[in-house]
Amino acid sequence: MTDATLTIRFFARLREELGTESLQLPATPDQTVGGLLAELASRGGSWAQLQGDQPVMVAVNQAMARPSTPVNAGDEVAFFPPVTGG
Amino acid sequence: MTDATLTIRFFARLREELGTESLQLPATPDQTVGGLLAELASRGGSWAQLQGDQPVMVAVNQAMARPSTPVNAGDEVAFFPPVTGG
Amino acid sequence: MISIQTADFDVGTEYQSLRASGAGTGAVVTFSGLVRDSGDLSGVTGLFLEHYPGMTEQVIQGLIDEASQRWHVRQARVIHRVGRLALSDQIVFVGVCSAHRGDAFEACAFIMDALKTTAPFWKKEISGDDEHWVEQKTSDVERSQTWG
Amino acid sequence: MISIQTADFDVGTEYQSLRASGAGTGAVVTFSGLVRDSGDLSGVTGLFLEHYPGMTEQVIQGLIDEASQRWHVRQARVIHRVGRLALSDQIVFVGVCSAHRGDAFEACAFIMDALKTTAPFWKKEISGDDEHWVEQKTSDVERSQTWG
Repeated sequence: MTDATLTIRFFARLREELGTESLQLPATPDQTVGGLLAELASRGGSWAQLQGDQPVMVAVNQAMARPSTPVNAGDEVAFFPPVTGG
Repeated sequence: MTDATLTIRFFARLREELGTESLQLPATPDQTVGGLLAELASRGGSWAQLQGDQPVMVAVNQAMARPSTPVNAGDEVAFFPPVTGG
Repeated sequence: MISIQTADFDVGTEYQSLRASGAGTGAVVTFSGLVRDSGDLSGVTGLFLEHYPGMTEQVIQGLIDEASQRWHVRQARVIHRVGRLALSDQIVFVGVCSAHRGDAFEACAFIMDALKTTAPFWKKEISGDDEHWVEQKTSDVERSQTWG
Repeated sequence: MISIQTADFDVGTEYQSLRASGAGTGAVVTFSGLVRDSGDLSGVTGLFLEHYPGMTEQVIQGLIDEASQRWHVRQARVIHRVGRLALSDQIVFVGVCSAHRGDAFEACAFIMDALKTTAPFWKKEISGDDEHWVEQKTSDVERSQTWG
């Protein structure tokens, strides 16, 4: 059996404002990036910004993803602001 | 009185094929780049190429010039093939 | 080759390594990005750079692969620093060598432009006691889109 | 600064000098041109480069001035070697620093493209006992014309 959890990671401004670098969540059937975002945003407080005005980028297993991207047990899902390197 | 001659210079393939790096010519009134080219080409032999098929570039006093550019006593006139540096 | 590192790098050494890529190399183009005194804040005294280890390297490798399909690229090198940087410090290096200068210029500019909008790095500007996460610039997004 | 010289140059040193142009510099782009093994001839073993002293420097200064009017250029450096060069030798260096990468890339590429079609240098390819004055390339003229 594979790992039945998801690893959620946050970077940069989101990491600081949520006070969270990573967390483990139980995987549920038919989950998507959009569903996961809504679930986390419903925690309220600074978590609400995940569905706020500022854009949030998502990567699943280190590849850029969309709200419709499926999320499966064992996946690593990362949320972060638009990138600003270079 | 200024120098009553012109200094003519040749570069690269022209210098080699004419066997001439530079020469002095008497300045004449109302001379132009085009007139000077015709005069030199009329020497025949390899000089004829100055009015041949291959393009010849001209600079007067180190600035690019055209056939109509006037040539005056004391001027430095250079003839050369299209440039190929870099 | 791709390096994400806290350590500084030496452009002369990187250039010599690109230059040594063989007798078919006619052009080497390098880009270096430095910490500038005015960004979103004025009087910037330093930066803090964070990245997503693993994903960053994959994204940059994808950009090098794409550049190598679009242009003649003999060798490409990307170095990006992370952590705390001071004013005028080197942040990023992109070097490309090719037979021809057009390919080297375009591949180098493409990798750099695309890195700025797709590689997971985040920059915090520090100005005295003030800290500020840099916002992505519309001009960077537009510039990246011109590559099609 | 412009140098026409028989001596070789060190790209690392030139880069450091551009980098030292002040805290407003955010981008340094360098181009280096090398003697490639195949030009008009194949199996090129060397080059001979001739120039028109005096005029060459004036033309290149004009290109730097034009680039500085069209883009934000904090400093520009051009080195071009003349005389006899061997395979893989460095021929030319163009380095530009600016606040922004777009300006540095474009000014550097413009100076190099325009140099190739307007600066009075002539190149003779050497391949064993064979010698051949290089013809100006239509692609270079077209590339130069794209700058308008």
